[in-house]
Amino acid sequence: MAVVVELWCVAALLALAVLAVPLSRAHAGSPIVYGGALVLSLIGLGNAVAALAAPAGTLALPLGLPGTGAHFRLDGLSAVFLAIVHLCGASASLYAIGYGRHADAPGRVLPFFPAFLAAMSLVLLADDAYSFLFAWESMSLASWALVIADHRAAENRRAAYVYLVMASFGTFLLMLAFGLLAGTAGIYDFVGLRAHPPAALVGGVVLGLALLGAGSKAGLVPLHAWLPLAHPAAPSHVSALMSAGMTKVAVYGFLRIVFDLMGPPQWWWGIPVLAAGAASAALGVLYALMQSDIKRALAYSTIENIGIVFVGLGLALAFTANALPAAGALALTAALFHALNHALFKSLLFFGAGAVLGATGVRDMERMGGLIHGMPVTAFAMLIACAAISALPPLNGFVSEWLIFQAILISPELPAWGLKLLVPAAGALLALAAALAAACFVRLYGISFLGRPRGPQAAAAREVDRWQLGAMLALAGLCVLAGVLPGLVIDAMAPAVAALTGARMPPQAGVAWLSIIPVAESRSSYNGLLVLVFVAGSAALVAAAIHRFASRAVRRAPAWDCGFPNAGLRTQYTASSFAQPIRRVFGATVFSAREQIHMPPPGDLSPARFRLRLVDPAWDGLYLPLARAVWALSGRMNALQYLSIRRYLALVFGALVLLLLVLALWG
Amino acid sequence: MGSLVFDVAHLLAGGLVLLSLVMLYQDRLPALIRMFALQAVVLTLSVSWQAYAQGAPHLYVTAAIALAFKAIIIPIALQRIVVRLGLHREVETALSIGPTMVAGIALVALSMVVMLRVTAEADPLAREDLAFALSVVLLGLLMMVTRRNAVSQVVGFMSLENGLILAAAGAKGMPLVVEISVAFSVLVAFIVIGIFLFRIRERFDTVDSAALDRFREGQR
Amino acid sequence: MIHALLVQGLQMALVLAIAPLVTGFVRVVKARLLRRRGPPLLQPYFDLARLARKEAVLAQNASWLFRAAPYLIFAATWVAAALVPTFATGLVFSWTADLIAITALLGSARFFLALAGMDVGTSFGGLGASREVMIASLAEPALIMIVFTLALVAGSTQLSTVAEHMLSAHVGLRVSLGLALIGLTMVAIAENARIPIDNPATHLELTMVHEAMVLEYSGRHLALIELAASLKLTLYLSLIACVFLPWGLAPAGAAPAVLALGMLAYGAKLALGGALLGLFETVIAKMRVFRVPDFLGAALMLGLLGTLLLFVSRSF
Amino acid sequence: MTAGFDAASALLLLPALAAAVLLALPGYRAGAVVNTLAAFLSFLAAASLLVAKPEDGAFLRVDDLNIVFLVLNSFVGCTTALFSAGYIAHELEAGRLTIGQMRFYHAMYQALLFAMNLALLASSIGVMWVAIEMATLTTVLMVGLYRTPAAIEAAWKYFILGSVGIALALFGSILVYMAARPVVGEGPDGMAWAVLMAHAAAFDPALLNLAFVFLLLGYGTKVGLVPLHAWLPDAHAEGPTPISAVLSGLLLNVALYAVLRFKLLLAAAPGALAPGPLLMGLGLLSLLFAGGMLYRRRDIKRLFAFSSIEHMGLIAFAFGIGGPIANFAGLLHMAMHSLTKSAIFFGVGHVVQVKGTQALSEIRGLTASHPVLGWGLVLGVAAIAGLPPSGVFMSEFLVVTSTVAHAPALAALLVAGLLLAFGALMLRLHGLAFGAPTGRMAPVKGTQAPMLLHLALVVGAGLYLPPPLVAWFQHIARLLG
Repeated sequence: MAVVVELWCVAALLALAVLAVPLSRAHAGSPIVYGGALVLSLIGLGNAVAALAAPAGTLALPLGLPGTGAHFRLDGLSAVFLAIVHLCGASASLYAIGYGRHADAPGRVLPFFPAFLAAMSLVLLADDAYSFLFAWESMSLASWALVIADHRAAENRRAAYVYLVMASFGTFLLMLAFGLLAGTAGIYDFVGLRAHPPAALVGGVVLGLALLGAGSKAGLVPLHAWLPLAHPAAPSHVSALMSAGMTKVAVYGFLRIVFDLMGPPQWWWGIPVLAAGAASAALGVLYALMQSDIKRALAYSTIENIGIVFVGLGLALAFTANALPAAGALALTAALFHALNHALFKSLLFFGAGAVLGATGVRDMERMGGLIHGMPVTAFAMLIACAAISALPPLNGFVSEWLIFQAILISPELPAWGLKLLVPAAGALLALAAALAAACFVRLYGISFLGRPRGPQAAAAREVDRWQLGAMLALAGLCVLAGVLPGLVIDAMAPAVAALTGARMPPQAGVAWLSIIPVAESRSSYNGLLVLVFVAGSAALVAAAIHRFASRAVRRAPAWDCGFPNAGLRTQYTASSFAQPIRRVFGATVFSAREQIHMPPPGDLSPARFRLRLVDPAWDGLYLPLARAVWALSGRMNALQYLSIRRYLALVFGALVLLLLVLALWG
Repeated sequence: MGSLVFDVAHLLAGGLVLLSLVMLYQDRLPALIRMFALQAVVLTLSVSWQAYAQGAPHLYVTAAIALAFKAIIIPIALQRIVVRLGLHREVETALSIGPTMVAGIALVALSMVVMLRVTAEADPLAREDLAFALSVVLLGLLMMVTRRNAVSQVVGFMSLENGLILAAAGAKGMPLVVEISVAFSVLVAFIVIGIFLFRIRERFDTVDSAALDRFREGQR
Repeated sequence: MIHALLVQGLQMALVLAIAPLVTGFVRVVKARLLRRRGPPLLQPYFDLARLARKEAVLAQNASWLFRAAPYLIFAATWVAAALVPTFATGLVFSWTADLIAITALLGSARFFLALAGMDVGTSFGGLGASREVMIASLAEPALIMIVFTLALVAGSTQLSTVAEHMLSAHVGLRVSLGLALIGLTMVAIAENARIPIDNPATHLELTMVHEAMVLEYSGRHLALIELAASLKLTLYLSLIACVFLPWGLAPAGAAPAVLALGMLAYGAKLALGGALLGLFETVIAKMRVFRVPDFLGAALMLGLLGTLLLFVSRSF
Repeated sequence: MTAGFDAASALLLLPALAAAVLLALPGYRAGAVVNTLAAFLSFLAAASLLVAKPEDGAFLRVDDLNIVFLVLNSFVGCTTALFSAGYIAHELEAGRLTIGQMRFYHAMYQALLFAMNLALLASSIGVMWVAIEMATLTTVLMVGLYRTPAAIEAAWKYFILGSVGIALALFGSILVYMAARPVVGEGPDGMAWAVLMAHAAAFDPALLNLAFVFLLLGYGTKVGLVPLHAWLPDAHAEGPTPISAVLSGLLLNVALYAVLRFKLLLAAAPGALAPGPLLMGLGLLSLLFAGGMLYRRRDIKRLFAFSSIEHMGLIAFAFGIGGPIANFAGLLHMAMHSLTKSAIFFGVGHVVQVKGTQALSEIRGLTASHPVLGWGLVLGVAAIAGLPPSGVFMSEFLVVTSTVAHAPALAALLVAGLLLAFGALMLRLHGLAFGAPTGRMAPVKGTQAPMLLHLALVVGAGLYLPPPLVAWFQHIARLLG
């Protein structure tokens, strides 16, 4: 049975984690551990893909919560996410065989990497509340250990701390949600919970808790502020795994609770989900545009993509609640598809960032440039990833966004007014996010890979090893494949979608020319394969024609200097100057950007200084005030620990008198 | 048992409460210690009366302990400490006498109210005794809370303990009363020895327990 | 089938063939309005031929991306333009990409153009790319919202279906469509680097956007990019014509005579659009770059308003 | 006499005998060995209770409730003795203790075990009271062992507050007797658990209420519930670390056991007030207060002392909610807290000896300088903070979910408190365990096995609880109502 195979994979990964402790001292330890993780992830991947259309398999073990036991279940939804996670795991392992060789302290990474993979799989397999939260929190713990792997840098410690607290916050909220679902009877297994859906009001609260709990893990605005700290702090293959894999597990958690355990949705459930998703999509990418640290920019872009996924989920909820199951299936498929796509290209992007980091030693884009010369293959793979995440046809990112737009276009059929007004606004934000994402990745790619090197490290960068290139090229290939053959993916996800929404998209397998048709052919259709063929064909055609009939001569010359000779490297656009127009459009309102330019008076030869201050409003408006409040409160309370013995006795005395008074007045 | 038994017990217990209030009123240590010795004597009488009334000879042991230990040995020891540490001046109270007395009266009232809720099925003797004992306990605690001085806190604690012994002796047939009184004597002895042994005055310059807390090193 | 393929092929060839003509026509109109004689109508063809024959001069550190980009930009634009019905609906490959996909194809072209602008590492390239993505980041959502409006009216994002729906009598006059027309025109102006957003005839650093990005291109590469720009202009004019002036479009499987008629109508529509564009550009002044967001923000709001009106009114 | 009763007496005789021997034994090495051995034998005796459930004796009583505490206590007592052997040797080398003090220490250790076993085994509330007082006194002496001003001051504070608590508890016990006397008659029967429980329904409810107030405050002082907690941090910080481990791991439990006993009694009397809300209130207050206090700690042992207050609050809260799930969670949490907290104190003991300081700001990067110790501490703190894979996670899961079902608003407060404490513990942990190491780099002396053993048990419990243990806990949970 598939679920047994998956559990054996988990067990083997855990064994590998234990084994990694002694292995990390050995020279060959790193390839062995990553190689093992690669093989296990591939086995799991194959198993999950095979389980996509299979009936759900369950298994109960006498572990975990007494009385309930540990229940595991592998159904369509789990299989979709297992496939995504294993895909991320396999590619990260492959990449790390090369990348992990240069780790300073392998002992702090090797044991936790397989454990992290195992915990993620376990979340997806869990079929009772305790196992689910146990695995969920273990996942946080393992990834926390990876975030703090480079523990000597103070900012990493801070990132890890914020991350762990936020992870725990999310877990506690989910615990509350499960508590509400479990009710006084204390039903913890999902089978029982499914049989007892909560009352309407309780359901609303559970939805809120699940949205906050799973959303904080996924990085929804405004709880996202930990994510851009934590994801980049880890080693790059782990960053990829966190951004691409773990956020999907969070999405799965939301799906499992809200779509599966809570019975039929209420009409308004889509509203908060849609609003949070749209806000995350737009704000996430705007933040990403402002970052000059390449990994931070990627982390913020994760927030954007999670926002897109949640918009899809919100639409699916709204449709399903309002008796439009087919539309719900379309929205849910779009969300799942986007989750897959994001896993693919975000892994690839982090791998690329890791390769750059390994080759140059810098994460700051302002010190990169011209890497396309030294690292052509990496640059090629990154180009595909950047195009894919910018939702450009014929790559995969476009397909899922297109499907979500198609779902939005069905929404006038929704009866409720709130949704009617919200959905187009969400659509506009989504379109804005897509366009800004393109801007963001033009900037990211253009500044770091194109132009001239902005520093000696960038100039000396050399291509990375074969393992890393292999992982990157494989993912790039998958990005293209998912883009040109989306019908396969949609059909593969159909069983999972059907189980949650009660409907499915029209089968795509029989459509001529491998097109995809979300609703009906007269309404809309798209064919990635033909777009690719047409674009490639016409480009080839015109190239051939020009080379044949016109000129093919090439001459190298200095760049045109507009009459200003000796244009130094500093005259290039920088990451922050590239973002300046957009910063001026959105910055003042969204993150109170402040630019200070210190221009020396004429005749003064001192350099002009430019300083930019950006504030993440979630950090300044939510995290910091809370932290300050806790600190101030603890300061107040702390005074109570320095009283005299007499005062302590007075406390005891006071408590006694109070209780006696209660007895006297009550009794 | 006639009403005489009840009246005598009542009178003695009431005397204990009264003495507790008087102790609250004292603002000089030597006088406080003397009042405490007097309270111990009254306690001895009360316990002896209970021993007689209940026909429980072992309570005489408790009475003897109370007399020997609390009415004689401890007061003498405390007196010595006071003299040695030069404390026979005013008692430093945290709360001035007036409010303390008001609080004391309120506590007595509170203990009465609380006890009155207890159904009358319980032995009336025990019930009244308990009300007084509770008053003594609360007043003892009040003294510990309102005095800054370690010696007067010890006295407050012992007065509290007097209330306990009163209650234990009043509980007819209660086992282990003697053991408890012994245990408490040991406790009190520890406290007194503690003050003596660690020469808190020498080390901290004052027996004021607030000073102990001020002593702590860079915790803040 | 053969007929349909023929129409599709004809359409591809047609847009490619007339795109420089459209550009030239607008230039002539503008010159005449300024009482200049202006260049010959066919000047763009001569320019393209001349550029194509010249050798390409590459900056010393230009990468493979720089050389590949013109082909990709051209191909993406051409494919997009070929999918917009010009003289006939029912193009055989129209289901390959709907209106959203066409928008995204143009986005792909822009993506590579901006990257190419940054490849050489001069300040102009970065400047142009930076401004271009800023403009696009507003123009694209505006366009998507307009697409939403159209799709909601027609119940489809498939351009052929939209055009057929517009042709049918029961559409009538709708406020949303009016808003969409204005919005689409504004987006078209911005996307084609026309006045008041950008000036295709300037090389002044303060105002350049599109020209700054292609400053390093020469020879055949420049020719392709120029041709792609012309194609894009043609595409937008065709789009407006197809959606808002659908009269004369030959239906699927129409007889050659009807096709010819459609082609005539198409020519007339292009001429009208080009003339209006020339007129507009002549009477209006160029905007400061940082006024552009206001302009495009207005377009975005128009699109959103149009969509919202539809969402609300359809339930009545 | 059955074998079980022998085991129960052995639990008292062994430590008493050992205490006497240790007081006489001159060499400290032999003392440590005898101490460990005696503790181990006590553990075996306690474990034998599991196999052969004894009958009630005249003075001693082994029932389902105290058996848990006995086994747990004697186990932690045994491992702590093992840890203490290495710890004390180091203290002697460092010159912080003399041979004489050492002898005294070992004797007191066994005396403490004796007192605690007696408190748990006693069939009379009076004997239990005496035993708890004795346990308090012995720990007072141990806290002041170093004779530094701070140690003496901590002992003093502990002593005074503890004495008042004891007095209040005694008054409560007398009141219970008074309530029982009209029903069960005079004499020792009025203080025997079995008799009390059997007749509780007929007791005067008002008197029982009053008694519970005093007992809760009296024994609550020992449990360390806010606002009665003030002695606890200082006593943990200034005494020898094995005593900190014993205090947190054992003595608090014994006091809690007393509170639980009386809660049972009250629950059996229908007219009396429900003790649940009181326990929940104090528990929640402790949790929230300790959670806030954790942030400003500068001393590593005080930090974990406050964490003990927090967990005691959580346990009290769980028992306050009541019901089979919450009671089960409370028991489990108590066991897990004992194991984890003592493991943490073992680790802290090593850390303090290695670094020569208790100041948090001077301890950095332990995972880099002392991997086993550092990661052990990380695991321990993660476990106590309620992260999986530890049994604490399971008990917190059960407490939170069962609270939500009964009182959602309280659940929100509870979660806020837990999160508050979590944030503080993790804040300190990041400083302790990570970053560039500072201070002395001396290797760890003494065995780290007790710490690792405890941690292994805690992690194991999070994954798998043996069914007999579960059945047993569930049985007690039902008893607790």
